[in-house]
Amino acid sequence: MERILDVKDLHVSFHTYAGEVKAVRGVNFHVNRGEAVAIVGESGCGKSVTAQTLMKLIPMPPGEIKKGEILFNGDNLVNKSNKQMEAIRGKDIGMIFQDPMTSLNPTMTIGNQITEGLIKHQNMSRSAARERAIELLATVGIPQPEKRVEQYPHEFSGGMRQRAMIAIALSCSPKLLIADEPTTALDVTIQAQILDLMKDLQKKTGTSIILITHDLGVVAEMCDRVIVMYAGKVIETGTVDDIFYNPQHPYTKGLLRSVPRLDLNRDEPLTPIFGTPPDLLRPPVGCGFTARCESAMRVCQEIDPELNEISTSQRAACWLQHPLAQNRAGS
Amino acid sequence: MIRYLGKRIIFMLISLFLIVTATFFIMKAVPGGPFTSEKNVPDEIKAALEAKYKLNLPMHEQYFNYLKGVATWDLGPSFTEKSSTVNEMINRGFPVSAHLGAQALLLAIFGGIILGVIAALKHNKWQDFSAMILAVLGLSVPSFILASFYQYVFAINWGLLPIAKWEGFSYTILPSLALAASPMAFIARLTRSNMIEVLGQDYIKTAKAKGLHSFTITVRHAIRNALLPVITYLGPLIAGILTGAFVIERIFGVPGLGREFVLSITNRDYTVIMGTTVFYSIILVVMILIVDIAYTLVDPRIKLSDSGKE
Amino acid sequence: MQQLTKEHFEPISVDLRQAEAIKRPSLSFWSDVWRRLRMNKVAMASMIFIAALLVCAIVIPLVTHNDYFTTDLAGKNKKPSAEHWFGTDDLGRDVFVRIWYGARISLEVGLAAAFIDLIIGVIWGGIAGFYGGRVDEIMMRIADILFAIPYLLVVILLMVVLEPGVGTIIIALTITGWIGMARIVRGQMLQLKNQEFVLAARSLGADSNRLIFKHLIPNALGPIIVTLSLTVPSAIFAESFLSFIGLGVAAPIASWGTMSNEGLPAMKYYPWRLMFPAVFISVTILAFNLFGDGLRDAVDPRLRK
Amino acid sequence: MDNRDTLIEVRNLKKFFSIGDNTLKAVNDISFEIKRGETLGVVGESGCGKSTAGRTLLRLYDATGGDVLFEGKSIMNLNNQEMKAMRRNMQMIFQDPYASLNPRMTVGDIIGEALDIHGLATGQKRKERIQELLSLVSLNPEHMNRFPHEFSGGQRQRIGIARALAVEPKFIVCDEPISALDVSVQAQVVNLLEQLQEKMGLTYMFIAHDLSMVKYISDRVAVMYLGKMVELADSDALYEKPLHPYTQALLSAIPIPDPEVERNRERIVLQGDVPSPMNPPSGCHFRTRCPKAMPECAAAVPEWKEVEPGHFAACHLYN
Amino acid sequence: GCGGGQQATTQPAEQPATTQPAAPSTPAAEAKPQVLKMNLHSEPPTADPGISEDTTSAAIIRATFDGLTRVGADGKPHESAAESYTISDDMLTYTFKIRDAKWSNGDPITAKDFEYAWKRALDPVTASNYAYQLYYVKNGEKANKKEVSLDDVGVKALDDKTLEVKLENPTPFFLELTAFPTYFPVNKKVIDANAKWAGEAKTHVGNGPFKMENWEHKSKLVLVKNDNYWDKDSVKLDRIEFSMVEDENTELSMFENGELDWAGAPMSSLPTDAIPALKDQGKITTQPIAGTYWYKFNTEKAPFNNVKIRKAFAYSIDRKSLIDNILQTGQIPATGAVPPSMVLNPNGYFKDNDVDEAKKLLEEGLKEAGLSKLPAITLSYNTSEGHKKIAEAIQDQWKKHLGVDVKLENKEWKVYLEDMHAGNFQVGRMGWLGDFNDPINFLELYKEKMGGNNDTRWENPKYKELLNQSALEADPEKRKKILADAEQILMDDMPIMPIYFYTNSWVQNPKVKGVVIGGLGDVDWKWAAVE
Ligand SMILES: Nc1ncnc2c1ncn2[C@@H]1O[C@H](COP(=O)(O)OP(=O)(O)OP(=O)(O)O)[C@@H](O)[C@H]1O
Ligand SMILES: Nc1ncnc2c1ncn2[C@@H]1O[C@H](COP(=O)(O)OP(=O)(O)OP(=O)(O)O)[C@@H](O)[C@H]1O
Ligand SMILES: [Mg+2]
Ligand SMILES: [Mg+2]
Repeated sequence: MERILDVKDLHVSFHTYAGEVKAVRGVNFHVNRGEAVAIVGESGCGKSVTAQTLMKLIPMPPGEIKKGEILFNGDNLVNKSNKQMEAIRGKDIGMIFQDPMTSLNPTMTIGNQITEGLIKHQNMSRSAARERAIELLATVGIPQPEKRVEQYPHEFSGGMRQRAMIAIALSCSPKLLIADEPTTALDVTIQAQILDLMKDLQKKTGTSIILITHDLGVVAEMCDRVIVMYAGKVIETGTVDDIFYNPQHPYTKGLLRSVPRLDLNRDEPLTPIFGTPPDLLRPPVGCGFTARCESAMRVCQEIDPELNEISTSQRAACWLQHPLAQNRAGS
Repeated sequence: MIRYLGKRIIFMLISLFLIVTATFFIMKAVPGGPFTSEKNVPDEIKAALEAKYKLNLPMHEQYFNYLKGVATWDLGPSFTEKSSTVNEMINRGFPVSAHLGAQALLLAIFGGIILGVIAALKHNKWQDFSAMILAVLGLSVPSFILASFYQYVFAINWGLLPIAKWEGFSYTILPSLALAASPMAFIARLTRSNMIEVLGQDYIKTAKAKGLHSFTITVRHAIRNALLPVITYLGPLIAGILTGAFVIERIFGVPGLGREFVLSITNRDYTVIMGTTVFYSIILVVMILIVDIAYTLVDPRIKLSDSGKE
Repeated sequence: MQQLTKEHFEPISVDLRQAEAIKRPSLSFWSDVWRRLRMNKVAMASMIFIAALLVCAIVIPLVTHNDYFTTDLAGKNKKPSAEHWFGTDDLGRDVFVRIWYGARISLEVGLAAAFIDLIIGVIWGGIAGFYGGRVDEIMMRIADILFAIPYLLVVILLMVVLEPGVGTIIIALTITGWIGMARIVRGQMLQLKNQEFVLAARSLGADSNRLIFKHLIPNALGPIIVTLSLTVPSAIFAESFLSFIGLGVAAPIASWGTMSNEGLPAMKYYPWRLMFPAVFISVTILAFNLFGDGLRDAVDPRLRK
Repeated sequence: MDNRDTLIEVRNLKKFFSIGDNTLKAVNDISFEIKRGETLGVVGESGCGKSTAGRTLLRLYDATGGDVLFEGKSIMNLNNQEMKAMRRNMQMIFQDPYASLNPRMTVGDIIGEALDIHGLATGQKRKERIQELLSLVSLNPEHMNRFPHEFSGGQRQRIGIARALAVEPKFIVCDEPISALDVSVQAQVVNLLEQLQEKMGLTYMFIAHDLSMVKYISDRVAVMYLGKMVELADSDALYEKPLHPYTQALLSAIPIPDPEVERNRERIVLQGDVPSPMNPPSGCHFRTRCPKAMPECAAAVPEWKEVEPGHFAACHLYN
Repeated sequence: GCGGGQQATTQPAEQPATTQPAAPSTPAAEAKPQVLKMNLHSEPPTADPGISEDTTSAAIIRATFDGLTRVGADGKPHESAAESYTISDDMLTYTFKIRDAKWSNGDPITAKDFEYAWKRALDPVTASNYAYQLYYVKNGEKANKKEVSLDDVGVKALDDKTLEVKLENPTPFFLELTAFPTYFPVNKKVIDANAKWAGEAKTHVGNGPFKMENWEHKSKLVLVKNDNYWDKDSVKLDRIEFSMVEDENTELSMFENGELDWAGAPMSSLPTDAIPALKDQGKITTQPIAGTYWYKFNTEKAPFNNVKIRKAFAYSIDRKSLIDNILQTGQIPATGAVPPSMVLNPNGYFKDNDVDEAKKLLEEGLKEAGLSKLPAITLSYNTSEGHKKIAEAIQDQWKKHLGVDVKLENKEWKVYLEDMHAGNFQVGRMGWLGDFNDPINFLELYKEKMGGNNDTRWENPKYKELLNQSALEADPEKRKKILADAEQILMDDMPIMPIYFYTNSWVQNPKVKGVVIGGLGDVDWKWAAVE
C-alpha cells in the first residue's frame, strides 16, 4: 500500500515563560492512501500539536519542530518554506477543526470563506468559485445552498457550521484530510450526520483521513487503523480490531475499560484510570504512564520503552512486551 | 430597527435636555458674568447691557428662553463678539474644526491601526517594542509640546511647512499631526492587543489551513475582527476631535470651534457656552449612535436591539 | 544501552496519591504574579525606575543644598552645570531641585487620581454592568451627561467652592476621570457576569456585593490595570492645566506639567527648562505603561503556565 | 423505589428569555418529580434547555411560570433570607470545571466561601472542614492553598463537588459534570458521585448528553427536546424500549466503542438540524426531523402522558 | 486698563511715538503695491465704533473711520473729518465744520452722521460699554441713564456741514476725545438697512483711510486703501493684511520667518523668554505707555490695616531688578501712582528697594498692631505666566527682606475680579491703563471707598477733598499741584503699592515706517508705509 504520509521521530516543543513544553516527543506513524487513521489519547497528549505540525500550523515561536521528518508524498515538509507550505495547505492537505463555533470567521460570509481557497489554489474566477461553493454546500448536505452562501456563520447551527468547515476542507479535493475532533462539540444526532457525511465523502473521493478524537465509539465507527498517544508519544498502534479486541498497552486497556457501555450494570463501579497525565513541562523519565500504571515495574521508571511489533499490524511501547516481563503480563 | 432608533433618539433627547440644564445652572453659579470687567462700568450701563441681552429676567425665564432657543436652533448673540451670533460662530468654526479633526482622525485611525497591526504581527519582536514605545510616547508627550516641537522642526528649522494660519492644505498638516498623536497612540495600543487576541483565534488557523498568504489573512480575517473594540472607542473620540482642540487651534492659529469652547467660558459668554455645549453634546450623542450602528455593519452578529447589544 | 536484568522487571506499587501530587511549588496568587512579573525584564526595569523615582522625590529635596523657591535673578537661565545640574529657570531657581519637588506633586496627583478613579470607576461600572438593564442604562447615561458638561466650567465652580491645593486638584481630576474606568469595568462585568463561577457563587447563596467585589472585579484586573496606567499620565497633564487655572498647588512650587508649560516658550532659547520636565514626564509615563502591561500579563491566568 | 418519598416536585416549569423583540422558550412547561435518594438523568441535544431547567429549578434564574416544591414547600416565593437558607438544601455542580472555579481564589477559599456565606464554620474549624471536604473528594487536603489552575480537569471537577457538598445539601443538580473531562477521568468523577450518594443519601438531577453515562448513573431518565420534555422513564425501560422517535434516534446515534457492533449496526440518522428555539415548529417540535411524522403532528402539541406505568411520553403516536 | 487677562482700552493720548516719519512716496514704491502684514492676535469683537471697547477693535476702527480729529505723529489732535472748529469762550460749546468727504460707499459725510452716531452710542438700547466717553457732552450721562431724552443731548447738526456740541464742563482734552472711536460717525442709512452691517466686510462702511475688503472671521482681515478718503494722498499703504494668531510664540516665529512685518505690542506681546535674544539682536523697540502695574492691599484686613506694614511691604521690593531680569523691556520702576507721561512728581514718593526703612517700618507696624511676628500673607494674582513670575520674585524678596512667609494664590480672571471687588484678598495684583491722558484718571480710582475700581477699601477725606478741588481748578499748574498733593496722600497711606509703569515693546520689519502709536498704546496706520 502506498504511504501518503510518513512521520518519523517528530519532536515538537513550545517555549513558554515556564520553560520548554515538550508537546510531541518522538512520534512515528504513517497513513496509507485511502485510509482512515484515528489518533486517540487523553486531552493534552499532543494530538492536535501533531496534527497541526503536519501542516506546519503551530505558531512559531513559541512552537518549534525540534527534530524529525514529515514525508508527504515523499517530500519532507519540515524543510519547506512558508511560501511552499501555503501551496500545500488547503490544496493537498485539508483540515477540519474541533470547534465549529470558533473556527469560522464571524464577520465573513460562509461563501467567501469557501471561495478563498478555491481562488487561491484553483485560480478560479470569483463567480466560478461561488458556483463551486454552492455545489460544495449542497454536497455536504446544506439545504438551500444558494441562500446560505451569503449568510454569516452565526446564522448557521453548529452542525451546519461543521459541514461548512468540511466543505472548506474538501474544496480543493485534498489528498489528505486531517480532522481534529470534528464532532466533539456536536450533539450525538448531529455527530452521526457528520460522521456519515465524512464516510460518504471518503468513499467517493478516496481521500486519506486522519481523525483525531478521544471518543472510542467514533473510532470504532469510522476508522481502519488507530494510533494511541500518551504524553507526547505514540504508545500503541494497530488496526481497529487489534486495538479494541487485543489491546497491549495498559493505557489502551484502561481507556477501553473506563468507557461505560450501555450494557453495563449500575451496581458495578466504573474502572477509571487513576491519576493525571504527566506535565509535559517536565516530562517523566521512563514511560510516561508509569505513575498511573497498575503493572508498573522498576524499569518503567527508568527507561522509556520503544514501539515493539506485536503483529504485522500492531505495535506497542510497553515493557510488559519485553521477554523478561512476559511472566508478569498476566498478573 | 425603526423602533430601536426611535427609542435611542428619545434617550438622546433626554440626555441633551439634562446636559443643557446642568450646564445652564452651573454656568449661572460660576462667579463673574459677561460684563464683569476690570473697569467697572456704571450700574446704569450694566443694567442696559443686561436688559439688552435679557439677563435681567428671572433665572427660570432665562432658562426657558434658552431652551426655546435650543429647540428652534437660534442660539442668540455672542456677548463678546458683538458682530456674531452663536449660530454664525458654530457655522464658521465647525467646518474648520471638522476638517482638521477629520484629517487627524484619518491619520490616527490609519496610523494607529497600522502600528498596532505591525506590533501584533511581530509580537514581542523589536518592531513590536518600537511601535509600542512610539505609541506610549504619543500618550506621554502633551499635545502642546508636540505642536510647538513640530512648528520648530518642520516650519522654522526646515521651512517645509507653514508655521500657522489656515489657508490651504499645507497649513493643515502640522496641526493634524499634533492632534492625531494621542488618539493614534491609543488606537495603536488597542489594536495591538485585539490583534494579538484575534490572531490566536481558531478561525485564523482555519484561514492558514486554507493556504492563504499571511498578508491576506491579516487583511481579510484579522483586522476587521480586531477593529470591533476600536469602534466603540471612536464615538467620544470623534465628537471630541471634530469639535476642536483648543490648544492646537491656538498654537496654529486655526479658526476652529475649540477656541470658542474655552474662550466662551473664560469670557462668561453665556450664549456661546451654551451653544457650543449643546452642539458638542449633539455631536457626541449622535456619534455614539452612529458608532453603534456602524458596529452592526462591521459585525454581522450584532443586531440593533435593546438587549442584544452590550 | 543499559543491560536489563530481571530486577528491572519487579513490579512496583503505585501510590495513587502520589500520582496526583502536584510537582510545582505552591504559590499564592500574588506570589505567582510576582514570580511572573519578575521574569518580565521590561516590567521589572520600569518598576525599579518608578521606585527609584519615588525614593528620589522623597530624599533629594531633603539633602540638597539648593531649594525650589530661592530666586537668584542674576543667575537666571543658566545652562546645566556642576552647580546646577539641570540649569536654572527664569528666576534663577535650580531646575534639578524643582524637578524633584515637582515629582512629589506630579506623582502624588497622578497616583492619587488614578487610585480614586479606580475606586469610583470600579464601583460605578461594576454596579452598572452587574445589574445591567435599566440600572445600567441610567448609570451610563449619567456618565455620558457628566462627560458632556463643559469641564472648565465645572472646574471654575470648584475653584470657588474649594481651597486650592493637591486635594482640590485630585477632586477636580476625579470628577470626570472615573468615567473611562467605569466604562471599561462595565464592559468587563457584562462579559464576566455570565461565567459559571459567578453562577456557582450565586448558587451558594452569595449576595450581589460578594459577587461583584470578590468574584467579578478581581477577574477584570487586566483591563483595569491597563486603564489605570493610562489614567496616571492624563492626571499628570491635567494637573498642570488645573494648577494654571488656579486650582492646584501654589507657586513657587511647580509640578512637572507646570514646569513644561513654563518651559515651552523657552524651547528655542533655554531648552533645558522644557527638556528636563518633559523627559521626566515621558519616561515616567512610559514606565507606568510598561509596568502596567507587564502586570496585566502577570495577573492574567490564561497566560499562566 | 416507589416507597421513597418525593423530594422535588416540578410543576409546569417555564423559563423564557426575551432576546430583542423575540421570546426564546428555553424551558417550556415541564413537569416531573424526583424521589429522595434517586438520580434523575436528563438528556437532550445542546440548547434544548437542560441547563436552564436545572438552573431555574434552583432559582438561579427566575422562572417565567410554574412551581418547584422542595419537600412539599414551594421555593418560588421565598424571600432573600429564606432562599439563602434554602440554598443549603440544593446545590449545583457545573459543566465546565475551568470556568466554574474563580481563577483568583484559592481552593480553600472557593470551598470555604460556602461556609462563610452560611456562617457554618470559622477559623480553625473552617480550615478543618475544608480539609475534610477535600479528603472526601479524594484530594490532598494540603492543597487548600493552591489555585484552580494548578489542578487538572478531573481534580477541578472534584473541587466543584466539594464546594457543593460544603453546605451539606440534600439535592444536587449535576449539570454535565463530566462532559468536559477525558474519558479516562470521567469514570473517577462518576464513581465519586455514586459513592457520595450512597454515603449521604444525596438526590441528583444528572444532566448530560452522553447517553451511556446517563444510563449508567440514573434511576430514571428524562429526554428533552427544544424546551419540552418528550419522554421520561426508568432508565432500563427507556433504553430497552424507547417510545418517542427522538429518543430512538438518540439512542441509535450513540457510537459504540466496538468495531464489530458498529459494522453491523443499523442507525437512524436524523435529517436536518435542530430548529431555532426562537421559532420552533408548530405542534410537535420534533416533527421536522421525525422519520414518523404525521399530519397531526403539525396541528397539535402532543400531550404529556403516561403511556405505560411510570413511562411518560409526549408523542402523537401514542394518542 | 489692565495688564490682566483682558484687553486694554485705548484712547488718544499725547506724545505718541512714531516709527520714524514716512518718507515721501517714491516712484519705486508705487510700482509695487505696498502691503503691510500684521497679526491681530484675536478676532476684533466688532468694527462698529459705537460699541467698540477694546484695543483690537479700536485699531481696526481707527483705520476704517475718521473722527472729527485725528491724533498725529506729534501726539496732538488735528482736524480730520472736521475741516475746522471753533470753541466758545466759556469752553462749553464747540462748533465743527465738517469736511466735504464721502463714505466708503460714496455717500456724503454730513454733520448728521456725527449727531446720529453719538446719540446712538448714548442710547441705552445700544448698550454701549463706552458710552461714558460721551458723558462730557451735555446731558450725555443723563440720557444714557434714561433721565432725559436723547433729544436733550448737547450735540446737534446745525446743517449738513456744521456740528454744534455743548459740553457739561469745560473739558480741556475734549478735542482729543473726538479722535476716540466712540465719537466717530456712522452711516445711518447703512445701519438702518442692516443691523449687522459691521460684522462683514461686504456691508461695512467707514470714512477712514482704509476700507474693509475681506473679513474671514477668526482667520484673517484685509484692509485696502479707501479712495473716497479725503486725505488719500497721505495714505501710502495699499493693503493691510491681518492674520489672527493668538499664540505669541507662533506670532514671533511667523515674524522671524518673514510672514509678518510686526510682532508684539500693541496688539499682542512678545514672549518673555525671547526678549534677551531679541534685545541682543537689537531688534526690539520699546515705548512707555500710560499705565501702572500695582498691588492692592485690602486695608480692612489685618495686617494690612496698618499703614506702616503696608509701607514696609511696598518699600522692600526691588523693582529695578524685577524689571531688569523678569520684564526686561525697559519698564520704569513705579514709586508713585501716576505714570510718567502725566507725571505729577518726577522724583517719586519713596525709594525703590529701601530695605532698611522697610524693616524699621515693619517693626514699628508690628508693634502698633500688637503682633510679634507677621502671620503668613496671601498674595493673589490672576492666572498668567507673567503675573506669576513677578509674584514669585516678590514673594522671595519679601521673604528675604522682611522674613515674611507669603503664600501665592492664583485665580481665573473673572473669579479674581469678583473676589477683588468683594474685598476677598489680602494683597492682590491689578493694573491700570489710562483712558485719557490726565492724572485724574488714575487718582480718581481711589476716591470712593466702594468705588467700582478701588477694591482696597481705603478712603481718605482729605484726598477726596483735593480731588473735588481739582475739578474746579481752572489753572493747570495749580491743578497739578493739588493733584500732586493728593498723590502724596495716596502714597503716604499706601493702599496700593505701585510696581512699575508699563511699556510697549515690539519687533518690526525695518522697512515699515510711519506707524503711529499713541501714549495709551493706540495704533494708527494712516501714515504707515513699507519701503
Ligand atoms: N501554543 C502553545 N504553547 C505552549 N504549549 C502548548 C501550545 N500548544 C499546545 N501546547 C501544549 O502541548 C501539549 C499538547 O497539546 P495538544 O493540543 O496537542 O493536546 P491534544 O491532545 O490535542 O488535547 P485535546 O484533546 O485537549 O485537544 C499540551 O500540554 C499543551 O499544553
Ligand atoms: N441567559 C440566557 N439568555 C438568553 N438565552 C439563553 C440564556 N441561557 C440559555 N439561553 C438559551 O436557552 C436555550 C437553552 O439553553 P440551555 O443552556 O439550557 O441548553 P442546554 O440543554 O443546557 O445545552 P448544552 O448541552 O449546550 O449545555 C438555548 O437556546 C440558549 O441559547
Ligand atoms: Mg486537541
Ligand atoms: Mg448546558
